[in-house]
Amino acid sequence: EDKKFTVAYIAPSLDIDYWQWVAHGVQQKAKDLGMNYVEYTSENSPAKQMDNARVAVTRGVNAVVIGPVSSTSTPPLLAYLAQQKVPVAFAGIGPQPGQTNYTSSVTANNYETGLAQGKYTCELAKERGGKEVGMLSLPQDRENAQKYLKGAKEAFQANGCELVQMLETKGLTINEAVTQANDLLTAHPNVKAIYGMYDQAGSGAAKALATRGLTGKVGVTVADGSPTTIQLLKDGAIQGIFFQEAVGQGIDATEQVYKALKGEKTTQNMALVMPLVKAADISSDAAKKVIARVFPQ
Amino acid sequence: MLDADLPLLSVRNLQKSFGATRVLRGVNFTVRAGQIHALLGGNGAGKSTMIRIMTGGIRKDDGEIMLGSQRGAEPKIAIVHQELALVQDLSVAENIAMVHATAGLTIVRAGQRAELAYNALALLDPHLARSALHRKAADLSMHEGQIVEIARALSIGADVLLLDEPTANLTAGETERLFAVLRRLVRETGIGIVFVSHRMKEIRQLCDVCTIIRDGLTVVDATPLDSLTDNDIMQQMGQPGAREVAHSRRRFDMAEAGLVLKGAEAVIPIHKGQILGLAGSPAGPSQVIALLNGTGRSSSWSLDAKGWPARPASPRDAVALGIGYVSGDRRHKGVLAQLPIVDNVLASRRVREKRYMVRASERRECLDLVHALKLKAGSIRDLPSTLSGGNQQKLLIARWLGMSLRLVVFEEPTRGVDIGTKRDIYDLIRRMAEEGTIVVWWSTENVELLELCDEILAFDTDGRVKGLLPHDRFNEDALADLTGMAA
Amino acid sequence: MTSNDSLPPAPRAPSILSAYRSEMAIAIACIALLVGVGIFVPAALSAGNFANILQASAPLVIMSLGVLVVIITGGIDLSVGSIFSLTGMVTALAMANGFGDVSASLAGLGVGLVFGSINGALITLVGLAPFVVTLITYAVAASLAFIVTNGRSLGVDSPDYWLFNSGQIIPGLPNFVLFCLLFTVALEFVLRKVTAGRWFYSVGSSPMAAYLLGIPVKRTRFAAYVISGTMASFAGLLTVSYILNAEATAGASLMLQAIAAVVIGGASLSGGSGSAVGAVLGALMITIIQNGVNLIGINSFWQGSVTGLAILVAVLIDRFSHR
Amino acid sequence: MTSNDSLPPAPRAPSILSAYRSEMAIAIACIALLVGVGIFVPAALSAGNFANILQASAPLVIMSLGVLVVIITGGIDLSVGSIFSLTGMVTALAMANGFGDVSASLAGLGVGLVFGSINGALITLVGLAPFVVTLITYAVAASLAFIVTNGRSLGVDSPDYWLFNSGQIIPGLPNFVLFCLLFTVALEFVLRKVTAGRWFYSVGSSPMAAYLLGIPVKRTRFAAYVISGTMASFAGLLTVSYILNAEATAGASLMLQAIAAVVIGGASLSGGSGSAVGAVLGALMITIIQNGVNLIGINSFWQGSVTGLAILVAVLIDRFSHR
Ligand SMILES: Nc1ncnc2c1ncn2[C@@H]1O[C@H](COP(=O)(O)OP(=O)(O)OP(=O)(O)O)[C@@H](O)[C@H]1O
Ligand SMILES: Nc1ncnc2c1ncn2[C@@H]1O[C@H](COP(=O)(O)OP(=O)(O)OP(=O)(O)O)[C@@H](O)[C@H]1O
Ligand SMILES: [Mg+2]
Ligand SMILES: [Mg+2]
Repeated sequence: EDKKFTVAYIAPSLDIDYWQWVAHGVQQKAKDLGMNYVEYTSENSPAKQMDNARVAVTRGVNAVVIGPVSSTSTPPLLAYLAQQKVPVAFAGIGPQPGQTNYTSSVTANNYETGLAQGKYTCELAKERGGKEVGMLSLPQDRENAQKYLKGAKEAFQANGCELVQMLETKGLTINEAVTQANDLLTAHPNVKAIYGMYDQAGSGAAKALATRGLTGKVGVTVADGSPTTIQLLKDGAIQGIFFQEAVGQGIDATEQVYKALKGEKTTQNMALVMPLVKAADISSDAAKKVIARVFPQ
Repeated sequence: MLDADLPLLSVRNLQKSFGATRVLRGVNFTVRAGQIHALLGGNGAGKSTMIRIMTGGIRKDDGEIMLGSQRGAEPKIAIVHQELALVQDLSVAENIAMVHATAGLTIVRAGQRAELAYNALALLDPHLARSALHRKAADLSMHEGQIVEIARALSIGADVLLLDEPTANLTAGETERLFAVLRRLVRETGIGIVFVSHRMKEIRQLCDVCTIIRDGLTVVDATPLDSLTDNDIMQQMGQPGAREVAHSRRRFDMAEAGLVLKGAEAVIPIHKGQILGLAGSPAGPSQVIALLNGTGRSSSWSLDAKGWPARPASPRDAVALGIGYVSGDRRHKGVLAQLPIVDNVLASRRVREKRYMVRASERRECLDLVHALKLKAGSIRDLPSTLSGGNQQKLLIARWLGMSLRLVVFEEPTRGVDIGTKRDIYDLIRRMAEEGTIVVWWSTENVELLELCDEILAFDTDGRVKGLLPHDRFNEDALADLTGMAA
Repeated sequence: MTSNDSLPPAPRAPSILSAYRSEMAIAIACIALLVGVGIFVPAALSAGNFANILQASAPLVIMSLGVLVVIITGGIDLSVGSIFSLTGMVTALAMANGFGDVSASLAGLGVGLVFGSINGALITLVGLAPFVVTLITYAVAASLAFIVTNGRSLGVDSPDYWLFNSGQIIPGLPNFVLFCLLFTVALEFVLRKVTAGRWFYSVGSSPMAAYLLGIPVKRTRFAAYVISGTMASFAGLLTVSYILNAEATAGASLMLQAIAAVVIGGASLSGGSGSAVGAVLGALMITIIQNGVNLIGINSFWQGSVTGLAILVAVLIDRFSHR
Repeated sequence: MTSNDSLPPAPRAPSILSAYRSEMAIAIACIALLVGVGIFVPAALSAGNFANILQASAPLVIMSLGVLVVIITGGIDLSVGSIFSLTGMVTALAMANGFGDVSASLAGLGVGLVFGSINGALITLVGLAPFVVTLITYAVAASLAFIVTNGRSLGVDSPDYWLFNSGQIIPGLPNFVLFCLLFTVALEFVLRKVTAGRWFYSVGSSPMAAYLLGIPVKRTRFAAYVISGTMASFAGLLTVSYILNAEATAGASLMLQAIAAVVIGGASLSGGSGSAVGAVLGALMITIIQNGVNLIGINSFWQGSVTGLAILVAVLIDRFSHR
């Protein structure tokens, strides 16, 4: 090769670690493949996202990996990148249904995960002698949050649990989640399990339970996974983590655009399942392999 | 007692420029113990600038400031600024006590503070001392604020008192009381006082010597006032001398329909082209003014005139009816501080004449007005804050010149204006009247009213109407008696 | 003595150039920034990148013009970002419910009109502080942006709606540029040459003096908030037409940027000063900085610092060039 | 003029009760809100929920007190949220690098001290507008919070660090409550009874007059920003000690809340007024509203609207009770 390819990663925001881990995956893989790497942030604004894509093209990047602000924000972006003949892969959040002019979409299967996590949360509640569950949710303006919720609700219903309260965060911080978990437990003292839809929600719920002496007496499940929640899982403050492979999504998406640049065959839709890891299994080799694809070690 | 010749504070060859404007070009000035020293000069001569340099308020460009004191140490200096320096959100007591606590980490004792403030105020105005200690400064009228400020300066126990137009906001009675206090202070403690004023009568009443600055230089240096005639002084200030021929009294047309001012105690017909003076402390006149300028929705006065409502509902209504208004409180009620001179001058025209667009001809219009008033400014794009007080005042009057107005309300329009300018303003007011505009004019300077008005409506200190003086009964003592301001 | 020889020199009438001195300084700073970036990334000076910058700045330019008017009156408008977002949601929702492009856009503009009027009414009629009132409408409009679609982002299906932003009423000149030019020229004209425009400054400078001069203080301030809200809505429409998508969080970062643009443009937050040209240049400068940061490929974490420091340099230059 | 022996003594100062009238109104509104929520969710009036509210409000209370000082001087501090975040990151990072609890906390407090000093210096020495300066430091500090740990959140391993927030120096009184009480009482005392405290009001009310009176205007304003920054840092420490975890975005939502708290507490953004007790009550009211919204289970999309409208009601009541 005479010329090095450049891949750009466009993150929706810097609010949560998750997108930084995806970035890490993209960067890692780009290095392995001998590509240059640049990154942009859209600050949750679709206009900024579009501007980022245009700047990337101006700068001469060859491929784009993107976590879009929302699925619906993608059509003009895809049209533009297609016109510029830049291969694009999604990581974390996919394109709007019906779109086809992209290379690949690597996402978690949020609906299936919602089902599984709902089922497991309900089990935890029943083990603890109740059927009321609470939820600390991502903002419901996000597609993935809506899918998680849909799956979880179906699972609760199917398994005989009652979702007595769902609180959405705005700031995605542990501090906010602690306050919400406290409020949830005050309003609904009979809640026996809490479904945390994002990593900080799990940490927050565990913290609130610890200060009330309820650790283990109220079950906690969490999606995403991080060093913090893994520690909490080991300590028994959380009963299960549904790992979302942030780094893995970055790696896979980068691999797909690289293949497209090389003219190799690509896979358009990759919906990754989110494996559940319980406290007992956290030190297993299988779990370690999963975690390696979750956050940078 | 004191060494009467001891220089307490002096400046040599003081220089100061603002941008390209050289304000002070080498001023000399000395304050001595036991002296009341008049500092004179036209508007913009640099008096306030010099005073503020002496107290460290602004930096000098060049020159020397020398301090001496009969007590050996640096003299304590107290200053009354031309523009009121009261902290609006604090109480009167606190405003006075503030200057006594110079260390930040001292604890405020409310009782002590009130006592201090009370004693300071009682010296000048026992009534105010009893009623106003806990009022916010923002709620004070301008002349109450002025008294508080003077009281504060006196309470410091300074060796040098710098009073920059302290009487501009005072009534004759209040001025009398202030002078008595100042004379006693000088006699008993031997301090030095610098007094700035544009009122010749007051200067002669109070001061021993005078210094005159003009074009940034000292032209008269600490000369006894007795050795100078009024004409000498004005000449040195570069002001036109008093006119030999008093304006012949113009007669206004008694037949021409004007309007009728109706109050609880009096019904006063005013004729077209008449100048009606309002005399007395603010309580009474302010009611009439509020009625006329549209801010007195609950004023006890009302109007009776063909085609006019009983009360203009708002200033806009008043302007639409053809009522102009000029206040001496230029900072709050007058200038548009951040707009250039041209907008300041034309704002009223645009409203009154419903000009929807800013016309190119307005620049010419503004230049003419500014020129006609001999307004001292660099450019019509300058901001009013760069003008001296008197020039700002002219700006406000310029707003209403040459417009078809039915009535103009002047609220102490010559406050802080130098003698020459004052004459210009009198002329302007006369000319407005001659063109048929009714002039209602409140002044605390009775001499001024007597010189200019056709009739004077006098109020006592509680705001009650004391009577209407027709021109043929004009007499200084009678007016002083009526307004309760007899010396 | 004759009084005439003591006449002061006649004040000068100023030149237009001197009136725009500080705007020129910002323009030069913008060019310097662009050239500086161009040294690292030559593509920064390409026509394509100029197009990027114009497109990226258009909503901010228009929003800043509205905010400028409020700031001239001595007020502040924190609600513009939320109005921007809500406008997009309402417009997209209206389209999704079968409204045509025009009627849906008018519904969107209605958001700014209504919220601007609420701001104006609470500030002038009730007498509440602008910061408080617009903080409240900021929160309410932001929350409504989620409520109207239950938090979902909405795509715009109408095939021609992009023409509003990128079509060319004047051939060769994309509409978004046309709108920016139009609004800037119109506002600059109003602010300088229309009596009511001068009232904004009067009210911001000395409300009491303005009131006594017969200037309709309340109406003027009211108008400022309505203009600000409506411009924010227009900016929102422009973005929807560009992205063909509406997002509840779309405008979140714009409010502080718009205020910063106005301030960089030379307006004082205490009111009474500022110009449309200045505000536009301020908005352009912010966009150029962000564009440069992206082009050079500065790590996202550093972007806030770089933007912040660039604004600091801009205001410092302005500060010292005025001394 | 004769002596004043015959004059009656000076009038007495207004009573303390009347001085705290508007604070009482807010306190009553807080209680009314709590009781209102209690009708729907009886648990709202439980001791446990009061503990929730106190714990949730503690950082906001402390941050609001700092912001209050700045607002009294007629300024504004937009940087407090970012300082809060950065403090947490620096403290946790210091601990991760082997610093002890105390030295790491001091390093964290240093963030507020340094940024407060930068704010103060740029505002007083250079003469830039507070809004602009603190907007810049807001951006820079927020960006640094990501940079210091390369965007990672950090846990705190030190086993005793929670004692700082939840330990009990005075048995039965958790430290976070103690700190809130201490700061409130101390600040209220300084603001009312110490000369320098009165300077804050003087500078905010009439800066020119304050200057002419010989009040050290610059030093006073400088001090206000240092206090504000340091209090924000302290609030950040308190949160880290509670959560035992530091995140770069932890304080993002706090800045507007703190300003809202101060305003609800009766301070005017044009300076010269406000009290520590009022600001604390304002912070409590915001927390109580959020707590109520959560307890009742109102959809979080509505939270902004509900909070906004509650603030509106608070300021309206304040407005009309003052007429
Ligand atoms: N901050 C400033 N910037 C520019 N020019 C100024 C400033 N302050 C004062 N000047 C100018 O300095 C000159 C002297 O002003 P100063 O206020 O000292 O006059 P003064 O003698 O006190 O007049 P007056 O009798 O009207 O009070 C005036 O021409 C004024 O325009
Ligand atoms: N009596 C008064 N004295 C001083 N200031 C006042 C007075 N009345 C009103 N104001 C101030 O002037 C402002 C304008 O008041 P006004 O009612 O004249 O507004 P307006 O613009 O004429 O209203 P509109 O356009 O609805 O007729 C008010 O916001 C208030 O702050
Ligand atoms: Mg003067
Ligand atoms: Mg009106």
